[in-house]
Amino acid sequence: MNWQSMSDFWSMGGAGFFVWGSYGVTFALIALELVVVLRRRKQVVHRLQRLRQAMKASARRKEIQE
Amino acid sequence: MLSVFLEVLRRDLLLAWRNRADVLVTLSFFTIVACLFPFGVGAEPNLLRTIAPGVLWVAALLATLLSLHRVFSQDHTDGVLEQLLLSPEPPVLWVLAKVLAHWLTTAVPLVIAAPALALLFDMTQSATGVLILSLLLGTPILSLLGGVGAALTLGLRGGGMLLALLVLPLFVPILIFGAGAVDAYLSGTGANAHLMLLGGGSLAALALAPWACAAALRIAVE
Amino acid sequence: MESGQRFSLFRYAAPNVFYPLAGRLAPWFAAAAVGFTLIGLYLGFFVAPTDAVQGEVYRVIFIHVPAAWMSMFIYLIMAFWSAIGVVFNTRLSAMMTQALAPTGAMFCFVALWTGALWGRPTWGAYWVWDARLTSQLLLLFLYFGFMALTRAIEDPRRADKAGAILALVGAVNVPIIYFSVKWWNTLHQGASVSLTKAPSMATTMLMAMLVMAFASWAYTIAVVLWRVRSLILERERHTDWVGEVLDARGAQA
Amino acid sequence: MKARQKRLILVVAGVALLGGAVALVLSAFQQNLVFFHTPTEVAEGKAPQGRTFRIGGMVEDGSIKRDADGITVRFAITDTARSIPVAYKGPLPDLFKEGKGAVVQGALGADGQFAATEVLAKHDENYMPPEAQDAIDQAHKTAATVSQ
Repeated sequence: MNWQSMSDFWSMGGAGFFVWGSYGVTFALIALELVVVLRRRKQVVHRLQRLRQAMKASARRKEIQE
Repeated sequence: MLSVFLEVLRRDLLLAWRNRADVLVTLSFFTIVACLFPFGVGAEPNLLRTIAPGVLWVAALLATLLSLHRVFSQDHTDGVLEQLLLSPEPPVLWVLAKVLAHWLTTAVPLVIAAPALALLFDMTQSATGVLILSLLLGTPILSLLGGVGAALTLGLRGGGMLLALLVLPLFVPILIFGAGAVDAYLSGTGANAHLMLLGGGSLAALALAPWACAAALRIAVE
Repeated sequence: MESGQRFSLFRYAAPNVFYPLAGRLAPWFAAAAVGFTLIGLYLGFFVAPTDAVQGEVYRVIFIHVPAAWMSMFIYLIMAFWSAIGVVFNTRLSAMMTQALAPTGAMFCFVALWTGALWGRPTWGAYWVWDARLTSQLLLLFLYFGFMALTRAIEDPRRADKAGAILALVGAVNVPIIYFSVKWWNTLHQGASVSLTKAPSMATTMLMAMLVMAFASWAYTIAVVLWRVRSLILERERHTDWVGEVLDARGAQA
Repeated sequence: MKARQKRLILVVAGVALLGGAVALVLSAFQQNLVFFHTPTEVAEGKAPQGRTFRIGGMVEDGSIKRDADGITVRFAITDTARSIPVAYKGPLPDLFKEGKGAVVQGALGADGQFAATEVLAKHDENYMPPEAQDAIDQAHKTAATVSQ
C-alpha cells in the first residue's frame, strides 16, 4: 500500500494539483461526452418519432378524405 | 490534352489581369503583415535579422491563404466549373492549370517583392537569395494544398475561416523547411537539405494534390 | 445490398444490419471500459510504486499515454474508414469516420492537458515546443478542421465525401508534420528542453498503463457505436426499417 | 486519344513525380544532417571540420577557466568517456555549472578545440537531455564491456 491516510492519498506527495487536475478534467470530459452523445440520441429518436407520427396522421387524413 | 491545360491557364491569367487589383491587395497584405513585426518586437537590427526568414514566410503563408478563395469561387458561381467537369478531359489537367495560374499570380509577385522586404529586415544579400529560392520551391506546395482546401470549402458558409483551419496545420512543414533553409544557411550548415526537401514536397504535392482537388471539386458541384 | 450474400463483411456494412448489432455490442464495451478503468486505477494508484525520480506525479502517465495513443490511433482509423468509403462507396464508413472524430479530438485534448500538468512539475514548464507536443497540437487542429468541415456542409452525402478526402489528405500529412516538427525541434530548441524517452518501466506501472489503454479502447468503441447509431437513424430516417425501429421504441415507452 | 489513355499518361506522370520526390527527399538525408554529436564521436573524428554542429554532455568538474581578457571562457564537455575542450566568448546562462548538462553550438577548430558560438544549459534539475543521457549511457556501456 502506497498511502498512509486519505489526506496522504489526496496530496499525492505534493503533486495533488497536477495529478488530480489531470484525472479530474479527463473524467469530466468523458462524462460530458457521454451526456452529449446520449442526449443527442434521445433527441434524434424523439424528433424522428414525432416526424413519423405526423406523417402517419397526414396519411390517415388523406385516407379519410378519399 | 495540352490544349485544355493551356486554354484554362490562359483564361485564368486573363481573368487575373482583369482583376489585377486583387493581386495588388494580396501583395500589400504581404508587405503590411511583414512590416507589423518590427512594431511588435522592436526594431533592433540583430533581432530583425534573426526573425526575418520566419516573418516573411508567415506573411507569405497568410497572403496565399487570403488569395486561395479566388482559385475556384468565380468559376463555381458562373457555372464554368460544371462545364469543365462535364468535359471529357481528365479534371486533373485543368485543375493543375488553375493552380498554376494561382501560383503565377500570387506566389510569383510575393517572391518578387520579398527582396525589398528582406532589405527592411537587414538581411544579407546571400541570405535573401536563399530565402527567394526557398519561396520559389515551397510556394507551389502552398498553392497545391491550398487548392484542395479551397475545393473542399467551395460555396460553404464561413468558408474563409474554415479554409484557414483546414489548411494552416498542413502548411506547418513548409514553414519549417522554408524558414529553416535560411537559418541553416546562416548557421553554416548549408541550405541544401532544406531546399531539397521543399523541392521533393513540391513534386509530391504536384503528383497527389490535383487528384484530391479534382475529387473535392466533383463533390462540391454535385 | 446485393453483394451482401457473397461477402459477409459487407452485410454488416449495411446500416439496417449494423444498427441493431451496434446497439447490442455497445453496452458490453461500456461495461468493459468501466471494468478496465477500475482495475487500471487500482493498479495505478495502489499497486504501482512511487517513481524513484519523479515521485507521485508520474501517475498522470496512466491517462496521458493511453490518451495520446488513442488520439493517434483514432485518426488512423478515420483515415482507414475514409479509404474504405472512397473505394467501396459504403455509407456506413463515412458515418463511422464522423462518429470517431469527436472522441479522437477529446483524447487529443486530454493528452495535451495532462501533458501540460505533468510537464510543469517535471520540466518546470506547462508547455515546451517539443516535437511530440507540437505535433499533438497540430493533430488537434486536424480533428477540429475535420469536424468543422463535415458540420459546415449541409448535404450529408457531400459532407461524407469531403470529410473522407480531408481525412486522407490529413493522414498523408501527419507523418510529414511529425517529421518536420521533430527536425525543427532538434535544430532550434536544442537539447536544452525536451522530453525524456519513456524510461524502462516497472512491470506494475506498465500493467496499469496497458489496462488503462484497454479501457480507453473499450470506451472509444462504446461511445462511437452509440454515436453512430444516432447518425444512422438520422441518415436513414426515410427507410422502412427505421420506421419499424421507431414504432418499436414508441410501443415500449 | 481516348480518355483512358489520357488518364494513364497522367498516372504515369504522377508516379514519375513521386519518384522524383522520393529521390530528392532521400538525397536530402544524404547531406550530413546530424547536428548533434557526443564528445566521444567528436574525439573519434566523426564530427565535421569547420561546420556548425552541437555537442551535448556534461561540463567537466573543475574545468571552467576564464582567460585574462575576462570574456573568453574555457571548459571541457564530457560524456564521462571522452571530453572535448571548448572555448566560448560571451555571457553564460545562469544554469551553466560544472557537473551539469549543457549543449554547445559551434565549430571544431583544426587544433581540436571547439569554438562555441552558443551555450545552452540544462533546463532543470530532474531532467537530462535525452541525447546527453544516451551519450552517457553509451559511454558507461563501453566502459563496462572494456572492464569485462
